[in-house]
Amino acid sequence: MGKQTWKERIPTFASTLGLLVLIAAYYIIGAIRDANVAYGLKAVVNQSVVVALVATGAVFIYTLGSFDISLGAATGVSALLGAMAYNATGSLIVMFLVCIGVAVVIGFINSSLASVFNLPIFVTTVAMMSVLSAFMLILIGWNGAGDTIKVKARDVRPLDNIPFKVSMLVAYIALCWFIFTLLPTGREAKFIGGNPICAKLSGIDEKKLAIIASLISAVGIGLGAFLTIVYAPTLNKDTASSIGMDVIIAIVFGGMPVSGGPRSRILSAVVGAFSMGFLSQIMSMLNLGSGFGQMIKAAIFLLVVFIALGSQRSKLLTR
Amino acid sequence: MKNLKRTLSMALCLILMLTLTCVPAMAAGSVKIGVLVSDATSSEALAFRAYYTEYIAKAYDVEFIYSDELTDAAGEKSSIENFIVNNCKAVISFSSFDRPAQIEQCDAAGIYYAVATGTLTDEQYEEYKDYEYYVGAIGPSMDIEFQTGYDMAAYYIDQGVTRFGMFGGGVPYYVDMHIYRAAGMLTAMVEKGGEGANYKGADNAGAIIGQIYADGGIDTGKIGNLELVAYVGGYDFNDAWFGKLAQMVGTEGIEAIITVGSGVDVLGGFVAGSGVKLATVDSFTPAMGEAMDSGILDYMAGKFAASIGPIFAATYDAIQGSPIRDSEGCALALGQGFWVATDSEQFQQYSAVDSSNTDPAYTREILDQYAAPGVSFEDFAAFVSQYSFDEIVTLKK
Amino acid sequence: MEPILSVRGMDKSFGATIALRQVDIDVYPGEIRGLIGENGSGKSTLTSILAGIQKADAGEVAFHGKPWQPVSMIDALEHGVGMIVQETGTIPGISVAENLFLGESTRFRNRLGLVSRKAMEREARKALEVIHADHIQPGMPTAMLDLQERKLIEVAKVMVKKPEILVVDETTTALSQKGRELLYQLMNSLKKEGRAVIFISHDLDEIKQVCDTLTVLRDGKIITHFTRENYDDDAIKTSMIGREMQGEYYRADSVPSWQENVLLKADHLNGSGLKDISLEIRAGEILGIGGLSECGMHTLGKALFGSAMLTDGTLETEGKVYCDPKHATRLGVGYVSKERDTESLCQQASIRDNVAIGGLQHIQKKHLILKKRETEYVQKQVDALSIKCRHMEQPVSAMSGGNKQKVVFGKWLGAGSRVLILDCPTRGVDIGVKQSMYQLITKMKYEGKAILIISEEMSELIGMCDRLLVMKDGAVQKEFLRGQMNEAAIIRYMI
Amino acid sequence: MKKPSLIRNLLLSLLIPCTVFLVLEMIAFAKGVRLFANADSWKLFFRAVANVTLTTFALSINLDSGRFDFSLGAVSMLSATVAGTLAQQWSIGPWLTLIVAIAVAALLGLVHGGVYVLTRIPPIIVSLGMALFFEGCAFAYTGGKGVSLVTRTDIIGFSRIGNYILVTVIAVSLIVLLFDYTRFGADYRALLSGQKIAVETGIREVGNALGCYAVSGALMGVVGFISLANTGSQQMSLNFGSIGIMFTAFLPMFIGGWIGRYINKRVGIMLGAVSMALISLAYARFDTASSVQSIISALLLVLFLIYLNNEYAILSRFRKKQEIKE
Repeated sequence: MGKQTWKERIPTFASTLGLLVLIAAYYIIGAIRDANVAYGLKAVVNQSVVVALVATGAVFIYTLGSFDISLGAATGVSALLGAMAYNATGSLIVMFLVCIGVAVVIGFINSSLASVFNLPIFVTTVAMMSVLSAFMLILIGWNGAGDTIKVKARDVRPLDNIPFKVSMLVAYIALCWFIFTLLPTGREAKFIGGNPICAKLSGIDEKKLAIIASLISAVGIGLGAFLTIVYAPTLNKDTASSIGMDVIIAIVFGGMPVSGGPRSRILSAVVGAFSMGFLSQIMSMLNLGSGFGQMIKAAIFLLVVFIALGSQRSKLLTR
Repeated sequence: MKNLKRTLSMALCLILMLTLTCVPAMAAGSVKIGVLVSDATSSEALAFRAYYTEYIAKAYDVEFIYSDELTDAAGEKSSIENFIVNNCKAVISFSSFDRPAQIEQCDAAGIYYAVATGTLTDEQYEEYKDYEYYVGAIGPSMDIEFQTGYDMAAYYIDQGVTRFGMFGGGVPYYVDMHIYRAAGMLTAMVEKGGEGANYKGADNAGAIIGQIYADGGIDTGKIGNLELVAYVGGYDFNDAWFGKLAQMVGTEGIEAIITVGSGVDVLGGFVAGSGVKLATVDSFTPAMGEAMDSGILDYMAGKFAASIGPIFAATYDAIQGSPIRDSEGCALALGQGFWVATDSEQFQQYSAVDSSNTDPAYTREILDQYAAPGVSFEDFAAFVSQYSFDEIVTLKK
Repeated sequence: MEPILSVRGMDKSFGATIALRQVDIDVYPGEIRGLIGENGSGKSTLTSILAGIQKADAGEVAFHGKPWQPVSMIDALEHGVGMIVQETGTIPGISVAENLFLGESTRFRNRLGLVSRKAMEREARKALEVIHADHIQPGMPTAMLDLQERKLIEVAKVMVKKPEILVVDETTTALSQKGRELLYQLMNSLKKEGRAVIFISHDLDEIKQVCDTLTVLRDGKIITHFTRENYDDDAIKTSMIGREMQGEYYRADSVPSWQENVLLKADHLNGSGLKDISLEIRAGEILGIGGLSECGMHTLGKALFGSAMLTDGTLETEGKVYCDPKHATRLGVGYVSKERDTESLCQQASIRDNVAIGGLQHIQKKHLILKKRETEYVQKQVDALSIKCRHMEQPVSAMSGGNKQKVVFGKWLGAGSRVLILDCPTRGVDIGVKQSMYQLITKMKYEGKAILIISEEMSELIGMCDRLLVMKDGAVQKEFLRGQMNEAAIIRYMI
Repeated sequence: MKKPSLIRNLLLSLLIPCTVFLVLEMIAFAKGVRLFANADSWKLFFRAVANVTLTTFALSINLDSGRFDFSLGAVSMLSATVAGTLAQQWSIGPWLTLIVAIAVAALLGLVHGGVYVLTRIPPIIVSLGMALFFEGCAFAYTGGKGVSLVTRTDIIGFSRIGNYILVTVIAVSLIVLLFDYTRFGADYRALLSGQKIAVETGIREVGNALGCYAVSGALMGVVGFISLANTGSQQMSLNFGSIGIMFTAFLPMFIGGWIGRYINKRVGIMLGAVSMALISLAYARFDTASSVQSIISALLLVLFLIYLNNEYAILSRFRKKQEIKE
């Protein structure tokens, strides 16, 4: 039996290639603009790690063909409650557990709502997003210390270092990769994303997987929330609010189809998140101003997706 | 066909990258200063930005690198990281989610840090005043914010207005600046509302501020012989919210609407032709001028665009190696207030000085006296304190 | 006699696959031409080019001597070539009338330039009358009709244009006996009027009965032609698969046989149109279910796998009760759906993924799925079923129908299913592969598996089953044993 | 088959808006507030009807065909920005400005559709990119200033109940005509549920998709203009700040789909929008805090969806109970 040809593998590598191009561009522009590129790498890690964590977990949800827009708000609520727990107990471990626990509860509500009542998950998460954002405001009101909830910076500073964050990310990715490739869960999830009817008729329990997926992704959210506090211990109503959209962009940037299915990859999330990190460094070095900057960012995003799409074009318009 | 598409897209990608690298390469070389902003679109923010990027940048050969519109402390930290990557020599901050973190981050990285709007709290100042890289803060303190609100309400009460509407902007989000302005307004009403006037039982500034923080909002009702007949807060921009605003303007017997900010943007359309007086805190832009001309806007307190000139001068001094410190070697903490226009003529006068990109309120000639080595703290403090319109006009002469 | 249509040197390829090479064919007035060949031999490609669905890479087509280059199906139909496609050709979300005049709504513009529904429905009624299907309401949403009625709409749509050439691509599988007769009648009337019909079918008996001439295609080439006088099953089959058929086509024996133990037991299944169905399948037994396509047998297949909504009834295998596909799978029950592309396979996924998904618990070693073991597992199925592919990472979407079905079989066989529910297992599969599947099913029988075949092909049921249940309106009408089955008797219970 | 009577259909179509109205009136009565207290209430109501109806049309045109569109808000913002700026420069009146807004928005829709059709990137991703791009355009076009027309009394004067009704009626009629009585509509509906068959039959999908994006854009142009005329200003937003408007259209879309079983679907959407407008009015009249608003709205959305997706089960249980009673 033959092997896959190089050509057939291109779509798998296109996004990684995109990341490499961005890194190259980063170094070139950095050199021209006389930037501190070494520090920039640190900045990229700092700024991408939370998105990478949340997105890596979210790959499970996206693989199933679902679409979760409430991830940012969930991260925000977890972080706020984590911070409040820390302020109440003074224990980082409690804070960590609360972050994860809250995310798990939210994920469980999300997925069981969707699977018990057969709701379209996207709309469910739209509703969840507005509830969670409103809840953040309510939490800040309860906390009663102005517009923020604060953890003492010096208490979390020891954790605010690259090795800690990277090891957390690597550990989580390893866990996800393990579940995704070495356990049946990943295969089954991909199958559901590819053809839910066939998956059901092959004896796969869709509801169970939906719940597992949201629990795994909840762990990512919890870790993301924890690192959000570690990175910037002053939280407000908009904390982590951009993560929801960033995750979608990262996953797509990383070469995974938004519709999920067999072409889903765990590493898409990291590749995408870091691509975004480098892109945002490049944009900041170019100093183009908010409007033009965003236009070019959008154009590059579409271009990368277009190239990564490879030869998957049909006579019919994609839906 | 497919190959063509692919080559085309690759080529496009390459060209894009190349152009991207070439265009800004020319600008490299000058001193870079990072600017943190949590608001990129209000007219005040835009006026500030124009003053820096279109006047100061040319006059002093500095390049300002602006952050995105920040929404949280994590964004501030990321932006400062980006400034460090770009080898910025200093950061000027208009964003206040976590000031202490900003100061510490800049200090650790060895770049100067200055606050351009608002001030530190007293405890914060005590903690950071000795930091080598903390330049200081010039801008309205919370007291000045409070006073601005107070003056606005007092202006109308003195004119005999008794029924008020209020727009609270960021009050439901616990934005300090807005809460202090609102508290100032309520305090004026309590003080001038006659015997026994109080706001929900609170009858002094401290209690009122506490009450607002506790509620996350403001309640309508009688304050002595005055009455707050309507209140809207937040920036929801949905149908219900616009409805509330329209409803407020249409409230029976309402005479004036005092706002903590963005009054014309959110209420202008409703106030037009209604006869209700509108007061706000904003900036001296042509759009506001038109609103004042047409009678929509009745009272405006505003920071003039060049009011951020002195903090630049201080930062520039620091970069040049001679930071301005007070007699005890501490960082700057200087107050600066608003200009208030209550009629069109006055507004135009202010605006003429303020909106020019070639001859702003603080020109290079003026700033040069302070953006130079060896400026004494006393001289500088005196210069900053002369912020009123008349004083500046004198200065310019 | 001048041909209506003549094709010279037609080529067509999809990427690396060559679908047609140097095809020459003429279609004459007054003939019903059968087109026969294995899957992927190019029948549908050829006719779809003639009907304007796709374009040829090279070659010339002349229609009444003039160049024939239709831009779309509607364009082809307008100019004399109409096609009834193999798959569903109606759109569920719009009305019957709109389906009849799909793409032609501008014909019904009123004075204001708007499309008049009334006028459209009036025309639609006329069109349905042409084919004696006036029981269908033109204003009805198409989704509310059954498969047969929908197929009739397609027939009406084409017939109302009085095409010079009518292409019928495996339409009859969706039709009941009555529907088929109606279609044959229409074809004959076209023939009498000096028009022509191109008829594609996998059913050799049918094609022999209907067509005057037969053209055999293989690997995109025209192999030979037969006329009614020299029809010969073996010769036709040989020319189709390019070699002589080895061994038996169906089972060789003619006596029913099975082992003692019952592997699947269903008790009083009710709901989703089923009426109190009870049945048992024993090890080593092939049980057939026959009936008209809407008799409920396909639902029964789903129901036995636990995936139909039932109000009543129990299912058990080897004494263990199950109620949903998950349990069924775990207990060794496998189900091959009639809708292969949409229900049995994940199209974008590779052969590897599609085969392995059924047997993850077998591949697992200490709970882990290792690529090496997985490869071995899949390779075993690929070899055992001789699935044609370059490598197992190939997505199944690009494979032929027969090969796809082998992948589905591989999924269940690898999983070690003891009970197999096969719904139309050879649907759209060509003779060569069909034969190997029959051999496979026979082999499984002797391995002691319990097999249920649901089929619309009578000969297949008679040829393979130990026992046959005939269904009508959701209930079992009659049981036949191997050796007693005869087509006429069976049909009597079906209708 | 028995044809359901017209009256029954009408009654069922009005069921949701009337129930919403009655419930809200009851709450209002309990609170001692009047729902429709004055002209401002009516204005708010009709403006919300216009906004929600048009936005929901714009969303559902593409969403029904499986094309998610995150760029609706950005299109409305950019078109209002361009139209507002031109209104200022050319001193044109409200109606002309409205037409400019519609034209610009339709053009933006075409650009969006064009990118989609050319690149064949999944529509949801294209829409994300375009949302960012349009936001960036609007920001760059005005230098972040947005538009302020508060002194243009003629344009602000557009905000009248009569105009809102006019706009809604025209939009609903045009959309009904376009989607139910033209070739474009016939093709659209065919593509909706039978993409492959329709394309093979010879319906031009690309043209139809471009048309859908243009129409959807044009509708958002009207929405943009209504909001511009309402406040006299258009604020800028970046980083997906504009996508929120899409979420407001989900509930009316689902309600519209339900009502659509009994009456023309587009009219159903309008009735859904009426229900939403009543709720918005109630929020304003009862002075509901915005966090409470978002929680209530989200709950309503989820509850309605639960009903919609379990209707069969709920109804059959209900019927069983009735049978037992009888």
